Amino acid sequence: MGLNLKFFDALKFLVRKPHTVRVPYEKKEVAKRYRGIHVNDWSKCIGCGNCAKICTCQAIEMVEIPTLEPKMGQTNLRPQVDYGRCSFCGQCVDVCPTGSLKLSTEYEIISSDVKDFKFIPNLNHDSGPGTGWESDTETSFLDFNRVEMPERDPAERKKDFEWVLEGFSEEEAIFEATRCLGCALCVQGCPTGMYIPEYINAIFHKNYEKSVDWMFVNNPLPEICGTVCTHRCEEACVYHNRGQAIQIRYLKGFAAGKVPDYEKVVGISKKRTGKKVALIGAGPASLSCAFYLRREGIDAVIYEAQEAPGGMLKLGIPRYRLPQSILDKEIDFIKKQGVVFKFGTRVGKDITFEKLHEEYDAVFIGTGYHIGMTMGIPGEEGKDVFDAATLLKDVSLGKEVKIGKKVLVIGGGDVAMDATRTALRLGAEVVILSYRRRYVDMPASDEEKHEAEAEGVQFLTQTLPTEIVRDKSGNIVKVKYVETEMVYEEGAKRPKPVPKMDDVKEWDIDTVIMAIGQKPDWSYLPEKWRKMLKFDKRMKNIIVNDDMMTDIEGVFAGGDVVNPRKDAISAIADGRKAALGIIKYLGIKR
Amino acid sequence: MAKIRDFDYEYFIGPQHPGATGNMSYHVWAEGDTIIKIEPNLGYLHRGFEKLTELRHWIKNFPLILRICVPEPDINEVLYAMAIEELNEIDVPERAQYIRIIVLELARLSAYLLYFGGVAGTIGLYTVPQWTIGDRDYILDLFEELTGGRVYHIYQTIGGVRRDIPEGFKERVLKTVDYLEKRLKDYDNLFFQHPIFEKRAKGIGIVDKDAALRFSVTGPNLRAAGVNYDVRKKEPYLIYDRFQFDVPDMYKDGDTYSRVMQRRYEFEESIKIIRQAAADMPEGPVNIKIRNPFEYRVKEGSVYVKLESSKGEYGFYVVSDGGVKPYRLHVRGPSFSHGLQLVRHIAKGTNIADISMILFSLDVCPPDAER
Amino acid sequence: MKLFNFSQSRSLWMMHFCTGCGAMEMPPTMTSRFDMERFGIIPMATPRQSDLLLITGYLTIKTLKRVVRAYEQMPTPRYVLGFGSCTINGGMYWDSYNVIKKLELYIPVDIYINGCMPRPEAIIDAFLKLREMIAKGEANAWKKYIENYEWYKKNQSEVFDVEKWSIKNEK
Amino acid sequence: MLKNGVLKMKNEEQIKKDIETTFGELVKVHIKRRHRIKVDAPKNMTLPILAYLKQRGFHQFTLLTCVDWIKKGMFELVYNLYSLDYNVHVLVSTHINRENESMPTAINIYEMAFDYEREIHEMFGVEFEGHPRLGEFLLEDWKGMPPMRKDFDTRAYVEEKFNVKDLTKELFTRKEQPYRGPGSNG
Repeated sequence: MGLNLKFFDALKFLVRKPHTVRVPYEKKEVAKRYRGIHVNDWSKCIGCGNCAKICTCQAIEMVEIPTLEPKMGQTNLRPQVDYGRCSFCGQCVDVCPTGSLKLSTEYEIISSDVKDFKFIPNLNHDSGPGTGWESDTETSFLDFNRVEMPERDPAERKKDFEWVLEGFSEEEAIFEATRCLGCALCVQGCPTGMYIPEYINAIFHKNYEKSVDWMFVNNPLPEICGTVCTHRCEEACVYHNRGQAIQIRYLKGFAAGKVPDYEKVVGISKKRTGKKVALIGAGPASLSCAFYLRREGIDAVIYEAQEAPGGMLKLGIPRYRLPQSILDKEIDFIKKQGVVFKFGTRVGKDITFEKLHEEYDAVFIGTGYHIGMTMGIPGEEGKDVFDAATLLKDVSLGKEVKIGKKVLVIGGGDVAMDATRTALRLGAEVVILSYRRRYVDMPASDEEKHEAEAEGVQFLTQTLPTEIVRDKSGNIVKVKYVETEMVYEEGAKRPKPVPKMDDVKEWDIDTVIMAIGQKPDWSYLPEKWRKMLKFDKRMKNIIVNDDMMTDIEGVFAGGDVVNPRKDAISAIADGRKAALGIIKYLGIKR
Repeated sequence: MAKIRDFDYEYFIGPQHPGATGNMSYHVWAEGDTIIKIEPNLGYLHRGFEKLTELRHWIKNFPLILRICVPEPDINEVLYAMAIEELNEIDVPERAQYIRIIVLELARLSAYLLYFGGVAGTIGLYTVPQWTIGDRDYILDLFEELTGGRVYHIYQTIGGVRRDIPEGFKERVLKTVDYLEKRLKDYDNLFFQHPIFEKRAKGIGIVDKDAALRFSVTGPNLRAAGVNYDVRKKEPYLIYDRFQFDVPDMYKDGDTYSRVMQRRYEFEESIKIIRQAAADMPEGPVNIKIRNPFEYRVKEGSVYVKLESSKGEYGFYVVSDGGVKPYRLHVRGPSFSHGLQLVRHIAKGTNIADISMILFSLDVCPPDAER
Repeated sequence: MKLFNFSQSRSLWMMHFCTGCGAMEMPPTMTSRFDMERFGIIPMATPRQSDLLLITGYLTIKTLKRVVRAYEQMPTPRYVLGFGSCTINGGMYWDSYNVIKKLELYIPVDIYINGCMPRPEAIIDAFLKLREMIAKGEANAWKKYIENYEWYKKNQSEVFDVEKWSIKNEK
Repeated sequence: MLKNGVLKMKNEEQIKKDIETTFGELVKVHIKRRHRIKVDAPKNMTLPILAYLKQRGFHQFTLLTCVDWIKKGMFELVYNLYSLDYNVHVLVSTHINRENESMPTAINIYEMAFDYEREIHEMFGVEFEGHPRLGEFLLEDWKGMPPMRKDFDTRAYVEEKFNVKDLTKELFTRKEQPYRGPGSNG
């Protein structure tokens, strides 16, 4: 009986449509997420090689593409995939920091030739956005969010000159150091080419001594750089493409801070060669140069016009950004190496340049840009108008500086930010920052802008002061200004600010600080020597060769007077390069 | 190749799939058509997984480890993730746990469908594999949609799953399990109540309770012998303790028929679990960030984790020395117990014609025994 | 000859020696969902009656010995289809001590499919391509085996002891 | 998994107490978590413990594995037993010297140890005294060092045996410069 029913049951299959997918006449749609053949968007790919590193089958090989130019944060390598190895797991996609790599929904390579299974993926097999195995910042293995540096409360910190940052805790530092993939693209961003992956890895292993040891290879001021560096490395970091770069700078500062005595790690050179070198200016370039000279047994004597070492590190950067303790620690260690400092000795006045050149085996010029420029608008002659460089220098040296309650700072660079925040700390109630271009055009780093804003600085962009109005007794009462508009010109890289001269407005101001740039001081060089040096077109920078030697035999130069980047880390890089050049010039074997 | 010595035969079954989902051969000595001795001969699929895992970072082992068991790869991934999570004391997000349950149970369904087809194939009911394996493809379609791969999913990661479920996926899962439940009735007519099957399978290849315990048999084979042991109930891993399901216990004979029917009823229970998991699934994240795959470390220690696969208790013994790579990983495949020692015991005295059905009904998977 | 090739291509009996993971996609290909019998391809249990040898994935050294033996038993013309990455360059098991890396060193291969493992659609496409090649008379890898027999034997003997295995020359 | 830790572990404590009282101080018993007990035993105590546990109802020989502690020069053998009644896994671990030390076979207590011991013998080269057939198991015609030992380099082996190149080379590494101390590096 049961069997009979089953017979009828079977009848229903007569009319049912067969579920066979009649490939190839009928296509079965592949799932959206299917992991097929690789697609690589070369415009996004930076050739960091993380895909090759994670591949469990060693299917990915990084091959050099001769037609590509390596750029900052980018190599000319591109992944080549061997489908004789690939297992289509998609981990390369999930680890790709830029999101250039994906697996498409195409899956077929059928061939009799083994060679067809190995190629460099590009957009050829792309199945379109939203299909295939893609990875965004959420689904990636990587964490695109950095550990933010803890800061003091803006309302509190603007009252004093103490350090605004609180520093990482060990836990935070190691958590951040974990993110480093070791791809070393950041090294290209660093002027002095520090061993960033190595020292971050040492931090990850809590081996701070090893970490500092790596830093000293090409930077004798690691903790200073770990506090105030312009961190170009972070712009080259692979995370920077889609998220926040690793806190390379603060990690460096953290590790250096964990080692109280560098002597134990780096040691003090006992070498003596009898050669001696004079260095003009005690800024980062000279410090770095002197350190590496002393490491090779060359006596280094630094001539400095001021009474304190550090150059712009000391005089330009306010103490709330770079505490005195850090400066002391690092410069003392350089002193310990046997570098001689002659403070209060202005070359050209207290000792002539010729004498230095005669007495010493080589001379290094690291005088920097320390003369502040002014705008040249009516009313700027007189009291209560400062240039930022002088103001910051006086504050740093502990001189008494009096400013008013309503301060106008002109400029948009880092120095301008320093000036605004210093003004706040000097007791100003209202600080206005005037900049002629847009907010995004400001050369100051984002974090300094944010910090200044948090402390209450008002940003008035696209404004141009035209006149400082004084009352009869000479006090400033007003500043007249006009607004500007941004005009794009054919062929120009960025829009130009054009002032709208017919609409003049005013601010109530009693102090003006101009932070519109600095220039070098060549007064110590006699005319004869100055002619022998070769300058660039704008008569600002000295041109040097690969060993940092100027056109005068035995005279080397570095820092702001040479390189256009004008930051501490470039100066340190120059100093080190010059030291190596001097060592080579003096014929000392290393 | 058979050598004739008087009335004894000596020959190999295999290595061409001797009623097992993989290459493996059984060296058989027979008298007439009665087997007097059987000796498993392995090594056709030994790839040295345990060695390979020691050479790779923790995360890199996910694409590798699941290849141990081809019919049901997900268990390997989940177990490996579970081992790491236990050693590192990671709390897996709720949603990921539910997704894992759905994946595991779908994998069990697909493995059982393959099993039904295989058993039926060994006794000549060739329509059954056409149906079951055809229907299994719908589960593979679901997997493809969810994980991006048909068979090898590589979907698990440390602390969760790699992607969230796509939109409308739950509905499609429910639709597919509804369909499969309906199809079970067709299978009943075609296979489970088929007189040929009943005649061929009843009383054949008996693994009684004593033998099952003696040879450390686990899983459905043990349950078909009347021992109610299911890891999901005894030591609930993931979140199995939240679901209402039964472990069928109406079959106690331990013969081939019981083993097949045991799985047929477990099939229904799995569908129940999937429905509950789909209904209860909370919103939220599906994984944790491991931050740096190349520096991911697992705390020093050793752990034995196990779960209930379609073939029995599947276990990983993982040793970590605190480094970026596993120090040792031992895979305890269920087939190591019921595919080797048990077969030596039960095959004696059986008919040659039945041996491949018996082997298939045990669900021997050589890859998990050999690795 | 053309007619012969054409007929050959329309009825491929494949030696069902499923060796690795790739075997897992064969059941769906063979059964109702994709149904490769539409193309006259059916599995065959003995090498002596089959035309097509599928190497569905990795081969351990122990399996390779059986594969070579099976291959040599097959009548010519015989075709070999390499499935998945493992047969091309070792695939997942590129550093495994027990798995061979390049199949073409040991037996000649007519056509490869990539994938780990290949989808049924890709398998069917590969069958169709092979059919086309046979019809055109291009699938001649088996001739290579006879011509370069010594070379193949040398490669085989590097990974296993041929003497002990006594594989007979079936030329 | 963590939540299991807070539940009462009656069975586990009972077994721990029993083993400790039966075998004395030489045997160290740790409850690792719920359902898992690890027993560290000296070599000569291992088999008696297995026999004792079998008698206590630990019917399931879940696995036997070996860990190569190459730095210590030891093999760790782990016998994993399970009891349905107690619902507990006991992992009995013992250490033997890497070279020239054998272990008595457990097949007289647990039949299931037969194949496990064959595997361990083949993969690690551990000798099991009294085992009737320690021969080829998974590998065929294997010559040389057992592959699962830590000092067996599978990539070098593959390079030589299968004539493949560049396996040991990482395909992408940063060109690391030798570190020569501060200031001395160009």
